[in-house]
Amino acid sequence: MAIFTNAETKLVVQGITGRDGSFHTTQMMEYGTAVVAGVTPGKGGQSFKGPGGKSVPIFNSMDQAVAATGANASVIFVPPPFAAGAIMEAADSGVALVIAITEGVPVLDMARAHAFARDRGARVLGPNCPGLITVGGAKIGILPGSIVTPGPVGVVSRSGTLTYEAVYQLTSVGLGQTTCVGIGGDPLIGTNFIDCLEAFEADPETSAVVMIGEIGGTDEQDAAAFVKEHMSKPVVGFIAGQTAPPGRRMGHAGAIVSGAGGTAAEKMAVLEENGIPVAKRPADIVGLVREALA
Amino acid sequence: MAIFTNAETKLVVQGITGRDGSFHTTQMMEYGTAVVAGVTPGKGGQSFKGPGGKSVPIFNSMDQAVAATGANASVIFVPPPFAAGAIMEAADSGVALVIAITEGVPVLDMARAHAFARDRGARVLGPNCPGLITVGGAKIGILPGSIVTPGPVGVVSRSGTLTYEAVYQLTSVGLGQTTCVGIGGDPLIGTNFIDCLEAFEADPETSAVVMIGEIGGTDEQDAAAFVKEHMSKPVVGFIAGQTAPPGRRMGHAGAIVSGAGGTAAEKMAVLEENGIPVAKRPADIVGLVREALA
Amino acid sequence: MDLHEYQAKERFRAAGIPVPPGEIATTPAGAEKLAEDLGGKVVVKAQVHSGGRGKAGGVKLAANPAEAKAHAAAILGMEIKGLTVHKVLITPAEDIDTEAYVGVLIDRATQAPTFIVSAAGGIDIETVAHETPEKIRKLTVDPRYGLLPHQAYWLADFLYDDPSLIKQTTKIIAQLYDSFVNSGSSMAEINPLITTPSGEVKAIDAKMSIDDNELYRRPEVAAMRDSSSEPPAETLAREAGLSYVKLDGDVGCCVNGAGLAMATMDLVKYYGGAPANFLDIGGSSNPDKVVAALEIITADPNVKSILFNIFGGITRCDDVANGIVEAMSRIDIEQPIVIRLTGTNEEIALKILKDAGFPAYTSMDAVVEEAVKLAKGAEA
Amino acid sequence: MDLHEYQAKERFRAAGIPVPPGEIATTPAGAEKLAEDLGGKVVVKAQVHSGGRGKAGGVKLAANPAEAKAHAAAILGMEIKGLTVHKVLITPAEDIDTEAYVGVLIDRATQAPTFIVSAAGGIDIETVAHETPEKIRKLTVDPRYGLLPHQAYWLADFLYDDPSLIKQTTKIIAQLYDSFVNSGSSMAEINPLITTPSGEVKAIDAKMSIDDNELYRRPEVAAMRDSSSEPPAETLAREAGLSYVKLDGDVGCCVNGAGLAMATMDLVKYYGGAPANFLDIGGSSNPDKVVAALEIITADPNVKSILFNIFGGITRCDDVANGIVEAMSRIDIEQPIVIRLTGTNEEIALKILKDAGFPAYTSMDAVVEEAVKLAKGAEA
Repeated sequence: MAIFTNAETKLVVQGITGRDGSFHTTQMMEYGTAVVAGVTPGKGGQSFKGPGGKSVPIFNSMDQAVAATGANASVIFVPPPFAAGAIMEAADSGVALVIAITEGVPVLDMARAHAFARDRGARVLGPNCPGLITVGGAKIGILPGSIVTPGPVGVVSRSGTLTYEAVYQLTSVGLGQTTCVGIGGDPLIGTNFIDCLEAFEADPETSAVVMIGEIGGTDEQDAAAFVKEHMSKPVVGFIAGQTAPPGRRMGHAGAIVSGAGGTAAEKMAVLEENGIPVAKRPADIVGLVREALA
Repeated sequence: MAIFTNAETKLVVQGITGRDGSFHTTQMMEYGTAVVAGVTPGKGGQSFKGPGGKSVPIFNSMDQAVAATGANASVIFVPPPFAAGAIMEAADSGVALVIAITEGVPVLDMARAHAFARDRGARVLGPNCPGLITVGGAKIGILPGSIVTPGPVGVVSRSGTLTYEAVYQLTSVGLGQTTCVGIGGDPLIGTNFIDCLEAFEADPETSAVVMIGEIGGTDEQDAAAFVKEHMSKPVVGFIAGQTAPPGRRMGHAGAIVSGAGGTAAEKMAVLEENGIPVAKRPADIVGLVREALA
Repeated sequence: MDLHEYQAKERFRAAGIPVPPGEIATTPAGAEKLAEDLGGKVVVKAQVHSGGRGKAGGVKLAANPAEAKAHAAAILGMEIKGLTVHKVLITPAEDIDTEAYVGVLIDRATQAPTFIVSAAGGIDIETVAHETPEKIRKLTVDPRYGLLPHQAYWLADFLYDDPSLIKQTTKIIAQLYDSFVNSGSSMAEINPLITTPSGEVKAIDAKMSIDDNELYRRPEVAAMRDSSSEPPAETLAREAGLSYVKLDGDVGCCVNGAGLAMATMDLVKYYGGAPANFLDIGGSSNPDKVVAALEIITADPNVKSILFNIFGGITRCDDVANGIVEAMSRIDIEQPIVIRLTGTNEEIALKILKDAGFPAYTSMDAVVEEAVKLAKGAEA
Repeated sequence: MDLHEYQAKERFRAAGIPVPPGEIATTPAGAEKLAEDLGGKVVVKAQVHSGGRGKAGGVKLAANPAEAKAHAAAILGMEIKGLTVHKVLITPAEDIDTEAYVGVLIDRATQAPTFIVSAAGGIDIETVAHETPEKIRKLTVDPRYGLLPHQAYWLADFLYDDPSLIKQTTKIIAQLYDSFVNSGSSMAEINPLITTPSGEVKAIDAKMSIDDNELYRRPEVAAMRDSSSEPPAETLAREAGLSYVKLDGDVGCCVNGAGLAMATMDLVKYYGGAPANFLDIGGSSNPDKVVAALEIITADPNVKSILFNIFGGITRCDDVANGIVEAMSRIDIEQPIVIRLTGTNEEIALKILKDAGFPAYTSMDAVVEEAVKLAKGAEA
């Protein structure tokens, strides 16, 4: 098993005919993800040519795709002006999991879209996230399938390539993963650290969790309190942005130290206080995980 | 007992210092209603002089009034531009019952206000309604206290003076009432016939119900189906507007026959089909109630 | 308040909906000139607040400006369901491939704006809904979110197969919703929404009803009221703060409260008469309102008798009685008047009325029966 | 994107918020003229995207136009936290009774716009929130409903006792929310919101940050960007589609991904060095982006060595390596460059780089250590 996805996951790709959507659909199918449908308004009735001669039907809308295929998850590659609408469409269609890869979605759009998804009972991952990969199962999003290997470690991160780095180092020493989740770097994200930690705690195959945070907000601090109170499994932390100056956005819209709050030093201290060993550099993650599993 | 109100009802009057608000506050207090607070923004700290030397504290806002007095119901006499806001303020303050007397509230404002009240779990009665009177208990709104008398009949109506007429005739022959509810003549009302019928069915003191409908919409038809399926107590009906021409609004914003739907004839037929005897004229209500109670 | 077609089209155009050009003419010569400007082949459309204009001969196709002039001459001044046509809209004749219906109104059951669309446009949507409900798609708009893009698409997708038509219509539906909300509307519809042989989607008829309760905050919409298009009595009633609807009978009714007013009309019929009107004077005992009500009722030449049915309620009956007596002293009325007054202080009220010489009753049935008898007596 | 005070005030004025008049001067003479127009006694305020203007001497009260001229002369050209002042706002000096704080921003925890108000205005709100949280009132706005009237009242009621001040402020708070939403803002604040001895409430300072993701649909806001007020390197980076933040160190960093870029900076410090910048080149292998990144990094005179840290991920490493090699062929660089490339096809990539003469690594630690050593060597 793993978190958020399983053997029953049937995926729709929203924006399947776009440049990113089509490229990553192929990647996901090559990894073995059950991509059952694509959605591009106006292209209903066409089909997407996947790897190995597989063909994916394209629909005009999520309701048509879900009605025809029984899909229960969607991944969103549509451009920013339409991304919040696509998330609401997905939530309205009844899928349980909506993974929004799109970067650059206006935050006020997301405030509404998140409220809508909550009203509809759908889990949103992202936006502006790399998605997730359940090792040996479904890969949804843009995480590279080549760097993971099966094993007992859950990984959750606000970052993309920094996650790859951490996973790559784990894999290179033989520490495999259950699920790797990128929750995204935006200020308003649908699934946060606590949601993932809770799921990893419940997942019988996960024995330890790596949590990769960064400056901005208090998600890591809240997660640390959650770990202390509710988790039996060991968690290892890393925080990026120790050298980031206050008041400046570091790439991610959410990665900004506002006034006195949200610094890396504060987060690292709070993690340690709550019993979460914090790696000083990415290369130290492997050692801490080994200790945790020992 | 009775419906929607009881001995624990503690009422706030929103717009207590206005012409209608102050007049009806006095009337309600004279009837015995526990008016515990008034709200008029900017007049907090003043007090309202009620009958018999009683004084009612005035607050700037509903949250202050509820915090200070433990009020659990409110009645709204504020002008139309502010009425939907007052309903949402009341629902937000935690009162369970919000009775909106104000006539002329824009319907799109009410669509939002009703959604908000549902989200907050507050019952709204009205707007554009005369309120309710629990005979011998609380009178909330503008129904004249002089025409009611205690007894076993519940009355629910979309109309004001037509309700007075029916209640007056019941009282004049000694058929007393439990609670008389005016649900209001607007297209979007918070509490409909079915809500009231359900409450009367559950109220041990009510033995029969008079339901006074009018043209427009399908509330009466829906109520008739409810009566047939869910009620053990007898219901007597009356429908106003048999002579109303199609497409014209008869005073109430909701009293309009649209195309083929919502005529009095249709409603009367549906009531009869569902076992509800329909009075041909107001004077026949008394006789039908007597038969029902026999 | 209903808008004329040309006014609804102005609102729609402002929201970006593709609506063909069109101008108003009030004379045949004006219609001819406009037809010339629009290229000759036009439609001449009566602007009245009434359905069934087409069947009544109020919509005509003109092949050239001379024909437009002739049609305008025939239509201007025409009566359609009691309303006189003062204006015609001159608009180019369009080539039509298909006709659909798109409308949005406030739905009581869901307490929200609700869209109805159908590919069977150009005809009465209620008939379609009743006889072939499978040709209708309905959508409730959650007022907390407004119309969402995928919902507009879902509606458009029901109407057409062609992606370009769906795309255009998705946009039009979103624009219609904006116009609906921004106009303070209770109903807005495009019927028909056409497609042309060149693949364009256009609104060639438009209807909009404004929620009267919105007018105070939408002066630009309130300014669209066209009093010339409604019966003068209704204009007077509105200005006096009364609800009045003219009917075809001969018993004038003056009642406080809409429900009681309807029940009074019904009781007139029950006793074999016919009500001349619906009139709700509200809860006030203000003599000015009573005077206005009586002026409106007596201006109707059909009225043979007048009945008051007042339930005192909170307002004290003696105040109302005094108001009626004072009002009566200010105008002359030929028709017999009978008055029923009951509720708080009714005894004092009845005495006031009797002293002033008016037949006064406490029973609704009695006063209605008497008013019907008086009207019949006047006929005989 | 941060707005200048005068720009935020324009947005606020458009929403109806009472903001005193004010104009921008770019020369001392212009400041003098504006001070004359405004009645003499004015405040001269540096327009830079930085807090702490007051402490830095960027805000001065002038008793007369001559003083305004002198202050403007001192302030124009001044550097505040590395930013040069090109504009001053000249605005009348106000009589102040009380100073409050009113702000709205996007709150991560509630995923909604959140208001913060405090009667302790004029000073840093975070300090107030931290030291005296009882002086703060917070309100989460449900994005499904927007700011409701009673919520605006609840906030205003926390600031004042006087009904007139509460009423004015309730309106200002509602207008601030409208301005926040209609500007596509992530933060809008009035600090201080003052009351005057005559009982008026006014916004005399204004801050607004725009969500960059909103700019595409708000051209009127996007047009407010003042490139002259930001370091030229950041303008270049933005135009090239790169995320760049200048820092004070000497190791230039070029990384793909924001999280990895931060971790790389941190690792530079871990090995005893100091990063010269944050720079995220994104996932592309486009040589143009690499060229732009190198131009920006090398324009910083502090930079002594340059390191690339690229995790191939979905993008193939050989593509990225080819991009780097091509970019290098297009510009001349004095500083030593070390490159780490790992992920898909890394062996091919390393060969490409070595063939082109660049030291190539697969370990992040090794490349960072080397870059720090090179920077220190250059110093020695």
